[in-house]
Amino acid sequence: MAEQQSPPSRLTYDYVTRTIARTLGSPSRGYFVLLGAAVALLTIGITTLVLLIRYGLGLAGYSHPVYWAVYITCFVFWVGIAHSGTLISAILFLFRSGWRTAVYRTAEAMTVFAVMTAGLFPLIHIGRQWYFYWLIPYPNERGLWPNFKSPLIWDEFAIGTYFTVSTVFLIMGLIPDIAAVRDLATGWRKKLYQLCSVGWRGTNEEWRHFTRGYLYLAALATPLVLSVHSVVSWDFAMAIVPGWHATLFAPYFVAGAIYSGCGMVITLLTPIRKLFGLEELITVKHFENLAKLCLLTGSIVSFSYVTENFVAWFSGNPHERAAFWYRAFGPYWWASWTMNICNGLLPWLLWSKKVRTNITALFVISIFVNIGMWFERYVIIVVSLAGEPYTTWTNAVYNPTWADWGIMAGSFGWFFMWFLLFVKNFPAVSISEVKEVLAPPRSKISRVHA
Amino acid sequence: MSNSVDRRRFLKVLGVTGAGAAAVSACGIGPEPTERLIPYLIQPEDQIPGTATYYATTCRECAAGCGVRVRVREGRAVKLEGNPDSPINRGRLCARGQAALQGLYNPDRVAHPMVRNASGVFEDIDWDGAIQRLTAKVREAQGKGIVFLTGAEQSSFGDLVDEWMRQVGGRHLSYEPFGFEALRAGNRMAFGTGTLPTYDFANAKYILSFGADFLDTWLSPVEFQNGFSRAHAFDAGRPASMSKFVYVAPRLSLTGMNADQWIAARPGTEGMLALALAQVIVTQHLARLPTPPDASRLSALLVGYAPRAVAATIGIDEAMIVRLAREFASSGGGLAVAGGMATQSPNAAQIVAAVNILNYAAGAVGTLVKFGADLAIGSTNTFADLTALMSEMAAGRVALLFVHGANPAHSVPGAFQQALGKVAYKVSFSSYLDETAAACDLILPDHHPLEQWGDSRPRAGVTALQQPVVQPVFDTRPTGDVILKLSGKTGTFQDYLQNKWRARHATNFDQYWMDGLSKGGIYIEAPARTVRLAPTASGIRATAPVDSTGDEQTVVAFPHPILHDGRGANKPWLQELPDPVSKIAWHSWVEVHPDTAAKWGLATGDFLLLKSSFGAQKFPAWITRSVRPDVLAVPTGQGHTAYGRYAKDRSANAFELLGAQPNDYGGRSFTVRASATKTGEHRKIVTTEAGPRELGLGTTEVLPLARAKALHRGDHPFHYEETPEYAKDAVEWWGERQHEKASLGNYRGEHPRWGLAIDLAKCTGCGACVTACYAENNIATVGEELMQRGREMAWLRLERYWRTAEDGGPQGAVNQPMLCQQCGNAPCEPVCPVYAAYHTPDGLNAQVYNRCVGTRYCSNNCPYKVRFFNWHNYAERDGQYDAFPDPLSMLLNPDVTVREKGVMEKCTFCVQRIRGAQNQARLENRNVRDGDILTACQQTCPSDAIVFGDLNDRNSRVFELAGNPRGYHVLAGLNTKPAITYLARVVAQASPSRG
Amino acid sequence: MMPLPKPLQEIFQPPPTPGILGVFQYLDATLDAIKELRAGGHTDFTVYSPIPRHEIEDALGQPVSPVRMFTLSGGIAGCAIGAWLTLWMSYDWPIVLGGKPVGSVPPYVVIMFEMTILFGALSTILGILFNAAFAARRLGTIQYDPRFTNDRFGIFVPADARKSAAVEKLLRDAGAEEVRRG
Amino acid sequence: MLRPYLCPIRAHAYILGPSDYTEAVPHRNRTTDLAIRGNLRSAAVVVLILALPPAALNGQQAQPASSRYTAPVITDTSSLKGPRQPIFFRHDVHTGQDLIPCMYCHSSAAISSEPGIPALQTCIGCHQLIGGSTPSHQAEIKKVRDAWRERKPPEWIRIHALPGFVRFPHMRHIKALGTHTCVTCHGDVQHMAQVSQVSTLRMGWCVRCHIKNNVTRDCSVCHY
Repeated sequence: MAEQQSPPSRLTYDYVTRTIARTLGSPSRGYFVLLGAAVALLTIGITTLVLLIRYGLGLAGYSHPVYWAVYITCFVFWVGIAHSGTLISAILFLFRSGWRTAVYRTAEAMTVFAVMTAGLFPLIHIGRQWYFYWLIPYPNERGLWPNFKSPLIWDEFAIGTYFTVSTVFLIMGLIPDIAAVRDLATGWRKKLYQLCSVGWRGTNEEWRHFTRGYLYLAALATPLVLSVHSVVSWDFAMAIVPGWHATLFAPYFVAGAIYSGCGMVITLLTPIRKLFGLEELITVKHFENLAKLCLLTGSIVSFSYVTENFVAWFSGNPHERAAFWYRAFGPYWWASWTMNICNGLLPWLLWSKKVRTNITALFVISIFVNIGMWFERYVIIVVSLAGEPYTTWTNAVYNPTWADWGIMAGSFGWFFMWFLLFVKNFPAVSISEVKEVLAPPRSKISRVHA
Repeated sequence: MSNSVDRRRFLKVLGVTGAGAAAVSACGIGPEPTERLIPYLIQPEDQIPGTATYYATTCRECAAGCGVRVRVREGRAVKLEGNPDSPINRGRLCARGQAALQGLYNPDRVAHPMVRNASGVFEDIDWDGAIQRLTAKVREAQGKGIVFLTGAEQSSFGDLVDEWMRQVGGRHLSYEPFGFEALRAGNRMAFGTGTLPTYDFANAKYILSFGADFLDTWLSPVEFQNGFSRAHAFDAGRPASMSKFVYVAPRLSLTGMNADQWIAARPGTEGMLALALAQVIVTQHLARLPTPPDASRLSALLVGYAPRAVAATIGIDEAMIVRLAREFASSGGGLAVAGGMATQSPNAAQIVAAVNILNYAAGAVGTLVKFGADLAIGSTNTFADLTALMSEMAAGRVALLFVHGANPAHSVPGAFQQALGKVAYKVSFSSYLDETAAACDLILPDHHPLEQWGDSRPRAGVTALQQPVVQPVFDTRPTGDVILKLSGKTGTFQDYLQNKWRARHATNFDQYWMDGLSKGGIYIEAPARTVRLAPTASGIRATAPVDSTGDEQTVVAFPHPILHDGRGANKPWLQELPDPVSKIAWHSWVEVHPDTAAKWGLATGDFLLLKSSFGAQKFPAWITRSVRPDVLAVPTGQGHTAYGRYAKDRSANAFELLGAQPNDYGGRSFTVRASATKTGEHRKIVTTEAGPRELGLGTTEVLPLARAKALHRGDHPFHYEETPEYAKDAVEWWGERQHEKASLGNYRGEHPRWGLAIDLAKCTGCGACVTACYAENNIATVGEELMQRGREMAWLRLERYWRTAEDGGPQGAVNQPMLCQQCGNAPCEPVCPVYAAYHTPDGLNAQVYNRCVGTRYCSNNCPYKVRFFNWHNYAERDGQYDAFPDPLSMLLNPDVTVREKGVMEKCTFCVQRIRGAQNQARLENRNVRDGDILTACQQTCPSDAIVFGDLNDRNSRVFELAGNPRGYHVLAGLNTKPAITYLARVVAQASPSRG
Repeated sequence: MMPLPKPLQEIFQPPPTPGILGVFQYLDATLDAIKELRAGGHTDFTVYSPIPRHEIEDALGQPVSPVRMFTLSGGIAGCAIGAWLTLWMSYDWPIVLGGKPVGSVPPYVVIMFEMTILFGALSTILGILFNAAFAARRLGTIQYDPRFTNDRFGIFVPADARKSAAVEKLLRDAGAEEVRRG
Repeated sequence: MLRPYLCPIRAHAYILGPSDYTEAVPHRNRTTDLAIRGNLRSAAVVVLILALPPAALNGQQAQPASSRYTAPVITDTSSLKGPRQPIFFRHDVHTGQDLIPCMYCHSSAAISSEPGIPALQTCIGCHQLIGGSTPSHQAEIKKVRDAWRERKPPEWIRIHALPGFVRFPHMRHIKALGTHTCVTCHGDVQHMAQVSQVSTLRMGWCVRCHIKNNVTRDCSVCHY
């Protein structure tokens, strides 16, 4: 009887399951090339780190008074990347926006790995890396505790929480899907999935608790995602450095974070979609929605730029003015104008539906969004310090060295390594949730009967 | 290296085998060895473990002969401090004096006698062998010409040399690269005496310097700076506060930088100006005319120097001349000085003579210019004598040459080298392998002055005694002993010295001797000698030099204020201490006026090839308005071809440009004509000056004299001082917090609040405090490459901000010592995640090095940018960045932790001294008294600009100064509540314009 | 199945329960079956579905999951821990920083907030696992079909030999494409 | 490789006196203002020497004079705790049995941050006369005399060492607690045949005592 009652679209439950399960099939050579590249980058990073620890941070380009530079820039960059994931998975979940289902898994995985990456930087950039644990409140022989007034400790807690929560959130969402692939898999994979699926069978009891719990997790993750980047922004806003010390920072950073996050999602989804042939599931509509999100957040960011400068001028505070003048026309003009163009002007292309629906264009734009956002952090951190207008005597121009780039490369390697491993071993698109938005199979016959 | 000392042996010499090893290896990365404690055989009566002992001795870094106290801990000299008993430096010391320690513990010292073997390389030799060899040489050289070349030696050692030379039929020649021949010649012309008088700056009411850099290199800098600061400082209390200082020279030196007015007269016309001034004074009867014969002489020689006549030639307008003359005479205490190196043009003697005339006309001679207490350096041989010797040597009429305490091969490159080649046998007593020593056949390293007995007579009436304060570091021997041995005499130089002194004061000698030792010398007022115009005075003519022809430039070689003639070049402290004017460290430079630079398309850092008729050298350009457009200025001191790791092959040697011919007064000209060509090479100059301008955002404050005089206690002339409206309740809230604080844990009860007052009107920017800070706090020197990357660690830096006149040219500078302000609301504290930066009960902004993990957040949040990070392990033994290679590590202050890589460090008001004083006070059951604690910078400051004390003690000096209406807090608008009060610089101008 | 350690064994693989498993292709058919079963007085049957469907929940008429209690208590505990951590540790060794009070609440709010989220989330997870596992335990090991995670719905009705025939018929009528007895 | 050290230049690097030291005339002379400190010290020593007769010492000793402690005769030294010193110096004999106050040898402890270890001269002062009762004692004392003859002091092995970034001013503690309280940190030395470290000397240990005695816990008192 099946033929007469099959739903109109080819998108049957079975189709969905199999298409997504296919992405876990034996990897292509291209995949291994990518993975190899990632690992290579990671090795560079590790080597650099070892040298840093042995010979001291001096190997990097720091110069008085620029005491934070590329490492912290990367830290903020990666934390920013991390944000859209939770946004898409949690906030859009609460808003019940159906389109998220196809993309949220990728975004969420990205979140987890980005936070993992970001979390490394504070440890790398401190002078005595082997004492990083002094930042943790653990009972010790000396009877000393960390200083909870320090934004760095807030960071530690925020990032730590964010990592834990987003990880469990990801794993929770994965369980039914793992169960699904478990039932198709064979060999060691089956064993793995059996373990990961903690015996999920999709009974009504399981679904009942699962859906509730998932709802609450989303409800917790939503304020968390807003708090995390606010806390990161306070690393700067709490300081008295002109260019940092602004009440605007929290919303400004959050918006920027989501902006860069969406950019990164697009950057990641485009190839995945191609590689795994998920055009059916991840449609242009999804990209367009992401683009709209970019447009929104991007506009908030550019508005913040304007506000910053306006306030600097309007405040009449000579230090503030000097700082922003230096930012725009000082030795770092190139950096700040890269930032303004990539984050200020580029998103305006997205007003046109043509661009929004042209995936290649979106991909290119997303790359520039990432670059722009990296430079935003670079400008905020490095330029504000270099041009510190209080004691202009010490102003210095900072130039990154191989050590800076080495660690940065390493961070990309680290991130992509995990991400690639993930997409090959776990469903990169949520199986159950994609099904949820499909029409469930119904039988008119039985209705007639009834 | 041939003279490198193998560690075990050197440690044996020091006798710190075990502990030394432990200390030193703990610097590196690796397990701590078991320490061994080696007791004394006999407890020295004056050594207490863990407690410093001070010994009075004499600084021999230059001829000024300042008295110093050496701080000795467990047999190591760890710090030099001025000796308050000495009438010369009155307990103050300059950067070069501070760095004497690095001469003592210099890693490049000659560790043992060395002889040049057949193949021409040095090989070790034992002392007895060396002395036998030398005795033979002396015997065979007798009659064939023996010469003993020393530095300025007005001392028993000098006498010994004289005696010995007489004995062997040789002669003793003393040579100083900067011999002030012009000064002597000028005095001879004017007063018929070739001696150098002492100048009483302290009581001068108006100071007029014709290129005499009396604050940095002229005669006795510390003494003069001390005097100058008394005269020039602003003190509302005194009636004629702040005597005006006018500087006449082609370039602004450290001295000129402190002038109220800079007159960039054409080089060589200074004499004319002086005579013109004198002419005005005499013709307008501004001063009491001297008695008849002189009066007629005066008016006779002043004819033809009417301002109108000479104004054009000098290059300043007539009115100015007249005004100067009026001010000078009417001040009732005008002092004019001349004869600096930078102005030592061929007619320098005439200039000095002219200035003497001016002093004489104004009646300064005898009151402020005191003959009688003559300076020792005046009795060194002139440059002419040296050139004579050189020609003798070249002619092969010198068979045996001894060199001690002089390095002519560097200061007279080429010529002396060649002449040296002609000498049969050359013996050096140098303790370093400098250019001259490197060219000698036998090196018998002398003890460092801190290791040996000696004395020095820097000026008549002052006999400074010099005693060994530490065990010899290397296998060296006092040259005095060597000479005595060679001359067949018995006993050591110590006996010789004592006999000399006994001869001077036989009765109750022991008492006399002990007195001398404890005071650091015998000081008596030398009888003044009145001088009158000499008949020769009428011959004084001030002529303008011939105009420059062709595209040749006037190049002025000036003595480096810190490296001097180059003797300081192998001391990392001095290399890393930026030049007070250019703020350039580790290399030399050429000062070019922007206009000239524009003409040649020159940017700062572009190399300029200067080619004089004597030699050529390349210097990176430093574009500055502090030099005349038609003059290029280069510092001496760098460009060593030997002398050690810190000095060798560093930049260019300015002496190369100078001629080796004496000029008519037997001196050396330091201004030459040279062609300047752009080589196209470029380098990043190593400077601490990054932001060239002080934005006028409340960092430095300047008051016009009139305004300053009008101020009363309680006035607040600076708007940044007032708490902004919006901060009012914040301030109240802060008060409450302080209340809460006083009831908590360590903070319970009454505590002092340590504070500092820095008088910008006194600070000259000489940099002594910076080096003192390095010495006291074990601050690492990072070297040229890292300093270029802004990694220098100077906890205390001197920010030099030009004050520009209406014409845009600089009118001196404001020098601001910038160090940790120990804020009451320190922004650096709350951001530290591990409490490494926190507030102590006594108001210090402490930094716990061993707790620091190195997030560097504190530095970002410090508006004063006075926190410094250990980018590398500068204390790692033999590490790539080792800042204390043996035996330099021996001068590390045991009371201060040496910081590891990855920790933040900063000034804490010499907390180790505070704690030491508190411990001592506790032992004596009393409280710490005001003045018990001197921070290193305060202790050494020659102009007494820094005062430390307890701000909660209403009777303390610092409290009184903090209430001074000139006082302000840097960036007070940030409500950081600094503990350092700066007293605004006061300038003679009506409208102070800030650069 | 992989062998599990003893306690987990008890939780995840309790002894099998006899009963009947119906496999459905269509959602509405499944719903019909559920209605029928409940009408037939069956309470403790289990419904399998590849996705959560409200129709099923409604048909089953289950109470709201108790997980929210876990979330709430976890959150409160976290907040309390955060407060204790910051304030007690500040006063344990009072150190003054930048003229600020030793225990200043505003900055500590951040810590408290983060701890609230952290503990809330973790206890939620525990809640889900605990409840789900508890349910599984209560029902014992029951028949399962891999298709349930793909595109099939299923109903398992525990039934002894007496009732089984009736149940089987009921399921078939409701439109089960396959019925298994075990 | 990662063992971090703040480089300590030990505050207690004792150096050999110059070989030409004679008791009377120091060949160098202190500057006047520091004479006081020197006098303090010698004064301290003199007082302590005068205080030698046991009667005067009872106050200083931990135990009453009545139960006089006699140091055991030790045949097997291998079982003793602590490192083996070049000379088997018996603290228990010297301070426990003969009741010589600590300050007699470690005289600078009361006036300086460092306790100091006695110069060989101090040992010889007594051991010129005291040759030792048992053969083993005589053997050890002979080492002292030989060392004195060869002007070659023994190299003691350090037992109580603090990291280089910690300052421990002995005089403050003795001033506050009294000269007999060395035992609180150094343990019951007067009954130790061979001295070994008894307290951890770690920060928590210091801090606990400071809390107990209600004295400052300010970091910059010890760390700078």
